[in-house]
Amino acid sequence: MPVLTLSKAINTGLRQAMEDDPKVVVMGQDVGGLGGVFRVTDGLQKDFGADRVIDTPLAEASIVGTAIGLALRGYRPVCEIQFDGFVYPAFSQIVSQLAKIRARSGGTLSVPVVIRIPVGGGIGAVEHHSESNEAYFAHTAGLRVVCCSGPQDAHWMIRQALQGQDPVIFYEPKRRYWSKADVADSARDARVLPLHRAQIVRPGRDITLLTYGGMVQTCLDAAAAAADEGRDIEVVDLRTLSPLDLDTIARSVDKTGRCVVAHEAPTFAGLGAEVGAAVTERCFYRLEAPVLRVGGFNTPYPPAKFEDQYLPDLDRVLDAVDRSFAW
Amino acid sequence: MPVLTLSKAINTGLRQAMEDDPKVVVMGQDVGGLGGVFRVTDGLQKDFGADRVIDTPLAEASIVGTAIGLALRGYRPVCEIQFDGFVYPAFSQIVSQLAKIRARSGGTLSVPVVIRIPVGGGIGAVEHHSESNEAYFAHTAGLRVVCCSGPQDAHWMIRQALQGQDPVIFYEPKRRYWSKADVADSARDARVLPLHRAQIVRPGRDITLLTYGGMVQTCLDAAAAAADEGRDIEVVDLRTLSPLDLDTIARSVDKTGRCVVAHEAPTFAGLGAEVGAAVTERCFYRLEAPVLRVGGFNTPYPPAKFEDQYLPDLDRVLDAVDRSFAW
Amino acid sequence: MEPVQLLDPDGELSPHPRWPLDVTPDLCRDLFRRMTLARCFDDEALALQRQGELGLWLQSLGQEAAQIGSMTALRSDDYVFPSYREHAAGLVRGITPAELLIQWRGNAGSGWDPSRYRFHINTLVLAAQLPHATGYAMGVGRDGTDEIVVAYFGDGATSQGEANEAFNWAAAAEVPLLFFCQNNQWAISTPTQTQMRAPLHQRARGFGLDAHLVDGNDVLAVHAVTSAVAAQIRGGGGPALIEAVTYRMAGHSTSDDPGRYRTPGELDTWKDRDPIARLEALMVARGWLDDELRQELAAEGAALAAETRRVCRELPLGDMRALFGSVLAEETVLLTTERQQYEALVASYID
Amino acid sequence: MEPVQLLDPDGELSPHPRWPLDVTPDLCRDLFRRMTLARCFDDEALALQRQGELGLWLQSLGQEAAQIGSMTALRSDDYVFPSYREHAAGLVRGITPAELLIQWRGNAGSGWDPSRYRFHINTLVLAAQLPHATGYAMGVGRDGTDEIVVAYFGDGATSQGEANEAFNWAAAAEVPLLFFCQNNQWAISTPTQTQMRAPLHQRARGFGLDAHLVDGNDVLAVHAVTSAVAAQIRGGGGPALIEAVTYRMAGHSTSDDPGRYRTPGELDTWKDRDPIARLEALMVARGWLDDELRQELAAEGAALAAETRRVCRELPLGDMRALFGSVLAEETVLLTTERQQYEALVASYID
Ligand SMILES: Cc1ncc(C[n+]2csc(CCOP(=O)(O)OP(=O)(O)O)c2C)c(N)n1
Ligand SMILES: Cc1ncc(C[n+]2csc(CCOP(=O)(O)OP(=O)(O)O)c2C)c(N)n1
Ligand SMILES: [Mg+2]
Ligand SMILES: [Mg+2]
Repeated sequence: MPVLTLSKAINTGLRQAMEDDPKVVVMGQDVGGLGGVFRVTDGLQKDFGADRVIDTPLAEASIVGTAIGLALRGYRPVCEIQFDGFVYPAFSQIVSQLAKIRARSGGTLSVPVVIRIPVGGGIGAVEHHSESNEAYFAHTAGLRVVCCSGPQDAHWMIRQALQGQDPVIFYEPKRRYWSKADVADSARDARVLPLHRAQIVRPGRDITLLTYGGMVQTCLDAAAAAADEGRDIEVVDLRTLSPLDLDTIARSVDKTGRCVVAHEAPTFAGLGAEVGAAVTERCFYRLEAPVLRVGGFNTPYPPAKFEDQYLPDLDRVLDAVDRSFAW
Repeated sequence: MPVLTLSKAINTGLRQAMEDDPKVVVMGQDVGGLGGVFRVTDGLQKDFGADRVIDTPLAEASIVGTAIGLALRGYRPVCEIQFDGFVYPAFSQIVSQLAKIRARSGGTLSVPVVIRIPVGGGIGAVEHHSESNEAYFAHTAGLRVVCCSGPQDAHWMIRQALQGQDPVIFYEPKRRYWSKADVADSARDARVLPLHRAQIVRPGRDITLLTYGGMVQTCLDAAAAAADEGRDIEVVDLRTLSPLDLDTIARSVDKTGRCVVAHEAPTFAGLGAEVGAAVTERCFYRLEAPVLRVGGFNTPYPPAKFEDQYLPDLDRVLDAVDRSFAW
Repeated sequence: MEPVQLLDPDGELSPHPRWPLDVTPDLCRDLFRRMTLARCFDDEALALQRQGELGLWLQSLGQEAAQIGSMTALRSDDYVFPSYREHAAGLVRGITPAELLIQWRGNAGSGWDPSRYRFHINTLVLAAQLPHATGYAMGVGRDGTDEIVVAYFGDGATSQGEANEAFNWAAAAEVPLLFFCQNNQWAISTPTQTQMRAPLHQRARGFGLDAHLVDGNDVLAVHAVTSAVAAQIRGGGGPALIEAVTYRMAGHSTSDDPGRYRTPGELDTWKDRDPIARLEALMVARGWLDDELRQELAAEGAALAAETRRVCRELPLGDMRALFGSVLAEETVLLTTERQQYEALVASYID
Repeated sequence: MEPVQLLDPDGELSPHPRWPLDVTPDLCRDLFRRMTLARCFDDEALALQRQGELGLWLQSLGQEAAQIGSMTALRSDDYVFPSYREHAAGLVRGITPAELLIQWRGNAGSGWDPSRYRFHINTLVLAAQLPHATGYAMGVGRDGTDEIVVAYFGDGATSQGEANEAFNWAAAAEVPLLFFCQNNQWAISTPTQTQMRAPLHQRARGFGLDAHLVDGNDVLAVHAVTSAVAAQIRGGGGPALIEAVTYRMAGHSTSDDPGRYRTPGELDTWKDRDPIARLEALMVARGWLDDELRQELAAEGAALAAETRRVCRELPLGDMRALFGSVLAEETVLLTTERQQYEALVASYID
């Protein structure tokens, strides 16, 4: 495949899924003629029709709720939530219905709904447009939660999400929508990993840096900078947030003996807490310092002019790395 | 004061707050004539009138939303959410409005809304009536989250919650509503702690057992059982979930060197993860075993006949204690 | 606007020009039988709860006509989304007492296979099933088949955002969906006038739904109106709403104490409008209800009650371990670990 | 039902029996001046965004009559809940350009003191302000004062559950609240007919709200209807809704590309209904708009534009450290720790 932007990589992934499975329908606000505010569904309505690419009324609870109904009828809806901060009106449908219907039916009912959420900050947006709410859904039993960080994963992960029988919260890092990379054109390509596998995106000996989504690039940059100072950081892209791929994670920490986890969301009760607690249980005797967390501050996401200070950057990541070594 | 049930202790706390402050209004489903399904507001409408004890339409989003409006107007609403599983329709109002209005207004606007939520299992209820969703709100910057475990705290904590300027999520453990205890009748009574203070409810030397709400009694029972085997467990009632009282917690773990955290909610990305990660950072060199977590399984809350197996009981708590010592 | 009524509280039948119904002995006997048996079942379930055999029970007492009059007007392949009080409706589809009771005994999350009965599992989160029904109906429309979808809900549920989103969405998308509201006057202790200022059928019309008000205690009126409206939806007429005026003759649930908020007098007024007595009066007057049929029904009712009691006590209790495998299509490593820890712990008790 | 109109697109004035208005030169000059200046401000803000001085801008272009006609009909102590496009409305209350711009420059979460202007901060989560307005109005009712509360929102927001919950709640609780919908035909790329099947004013009546449809590009009609409805609410008449038919002449926001979903022809039709040109035609015909006034206004507009540009560039940027103290009334230990770590890190860069 040619080099694609992350936005286009999902677009082609959706297109492929729609061609492979006539039951796949895309729905959300402005996903049709406009192609979505991030153009992820660009051209799909033109090619698959308004019955399969549905411009919905402006009601998130019902976007998810009707998707559940469509899934019960045998369809595979992919819902687009326009921005992370607007998924909350659908929270009850996601947490009490989507996540629980299988268990409530004793495992007999499947509701394979995929909810796409452009996530995180870094694009200078106004309030409610830069939220990182993955911890809410990771804590919700009955959901699978994944987050892509680049075009290759974005394309294949959305296709994999549309092949399973479970609901999937699919995060797309806004600030990476326009970053480009080559995308494998066959599922047999070695770069195509299983959906619930973490990936070592930069091998290293000295310390494990766990992250996902928009922060992966930040952490790679940090690792590059640290390398100049002779510090060899292993960067792991979690990719799957629920379930976590603890085997890959623990293997890395057992090797390095140190661990920092970085994400955009506030650290308090964030996903980094789970990662830290789990890693500590798995690698207790091996850890030379506690798992340190770098994240957004425990405040609402700030106005755009402050986001560079709010979002963990190279300096804050390396500061945590330094603190780990100084422990 | 006489011995009161937890339900009655909150009832008298609300009554006192309403007498002290004419701006306090109680609102929710069936809180008036019925006095709430758990009778927490029993008699209040009779004595304070339908303008201050408001039977609302059946719409949680608007119960919280109108409470925000009332708070902006200078009132102090106390919202009752009938059962934990029904707070989700109000999630957007709580997370995007209630929690953020102060920050969005640069710290100038106060919305002192208290949201009372009967929480957790153990009463043989049907689906959605036994949820433990504190982690969602603890992860939400801009909220204070507390959980009482007995009548004394219930009475004073609700009064303290109604004195601050911030939104408070106030959890009431359903299965303890009818447990009785003596309640201090003066704020100067030594038993009346600040709202955001954890409490050592059973001092011990060997290991720290952190918990809150309905699990406090379970953990005290576990401690008593362990005592027979000569194991001295210190039980700490967290009381405040956000912010956490890490000083009290760390002091205890520094003393014992071991820590188990127990709650009803699923452990994955639950509050125990935050406690574990934070304690590990604070007490790294002192810990002789990783902080172990005991919680509900990572499944939706099961049908009533299974809740005894689902909820962490004395055996599962002690099993974790044993594993900690065996580490 | 007066609710559509064919049969008045005294059993007087007066045909309605707009809602014709061929009132045959067989139709009346069938409806009478179903309502009588539903009530026997409901009574027995109540008794079972009082004796501790069920954790909770929400009676359909008084709402038999609304549920049975409407369900019998549907085609067997029309897909139904109940709320949680639709036992009488479920019986019409042949759902067994055991299947209806197991959730309330606390043995399982739900009791029956929705695809088998074309009757979805209960939804206890108020109004949450209305967007589901709307989406399911979108699917029916896309499949081009001629089933319709029916969603039951109560007066209180109509205050929920999701209910109104569904009214609006269904109208805008013109899906084959019938919203059926049982306005039983109460939402636990909250009367309808606290929920809304204008009647629901008026609100529904405001959304662009075809809406009708019917005497929900008149099984013939409910049957006639639902039959006609269902046919209209099936014919491509778009979504509609029926508001059935009825009454919750029991408490909200076995945990409720209605004495705290409503007068005995109110209950008495509604007892005079009892849906079963009303049809009985008509049948007696027409000589459609002889002793033989009465005895037959009494026997059938007693058998159903006995059967209900028997199966309730024998309801299977699954294995906790199955829970871990019912969360996701494939058990995750975390779930497997937890299951194994759980199994090990249980095993450790044995020795 | 035809929207109430006093002034047709060509500036022909025809009095409306039901909605009397004393159309004086002063009234027209005041409304014309406000609309003209609001558009100057809007144009300048757009230019500033294009030049990178603002992160985002949502134009009120074309909606000046709806906002100004209604705001000028309120009492200065009536409390207003805007959505996010109500710049013209804010100007009526004297909110300054700097205060209106700072949020969009990204320097602050909101720009003005709501208690000072009786104009709440913007709410960007669609319809979330409607329950707030309902609750605020409950408070007004309890305080027994005679202000009313007004909430602005768009056509798209009406699909949200919270909007409909508020319509229902406000009607049931009979609070002194005016819902004001600017139906500008679009919600980003979604046309009104995708949102709803029946017009909003009809839906509102279904909830039991007194509802009216008005030509939102006719500032005199909006002013007349809002004045009368506000008086009625103030007099204890209960909540009401006004649907103003207008048009979003610009894209949804500066990030939007309307060319993708609407035709130039559509825009042209609406340009012929421009709210300012229409009033201008009337004033010219009546000789109420002489060159002197035109020059005066041109100068005032140019001054406002210059002022807007100047203050925008000089908008203060607070200190990141203040963020930690703005989350809760008292900074928690966690926030203090984070602030100190942050300060230490910043300090470490300096040396
Ligand atoms: C979202 C939500 N909030 C609250 C409840 C608690 N609750 C259960 S039934 C009920 C009353 C429902 O009344 P109505 O809709 O009229 O149905 P009915 O019980 O009268 O059949 C309430 C408040 C719930 N189940 N779901
Ligand atoms: C709950 C929610 N969902 C989605 C959005 C994204 N969004 C912002 S404005 C908008 C369109 C709103 O249209 P309308 O209500 O008609 O107001 P208008 O912009 O036309 O003034 C959308 C979808 C949002 N702000 N809030
Ligand atoms: Mg009811
Ligand atoms: Mg609009």
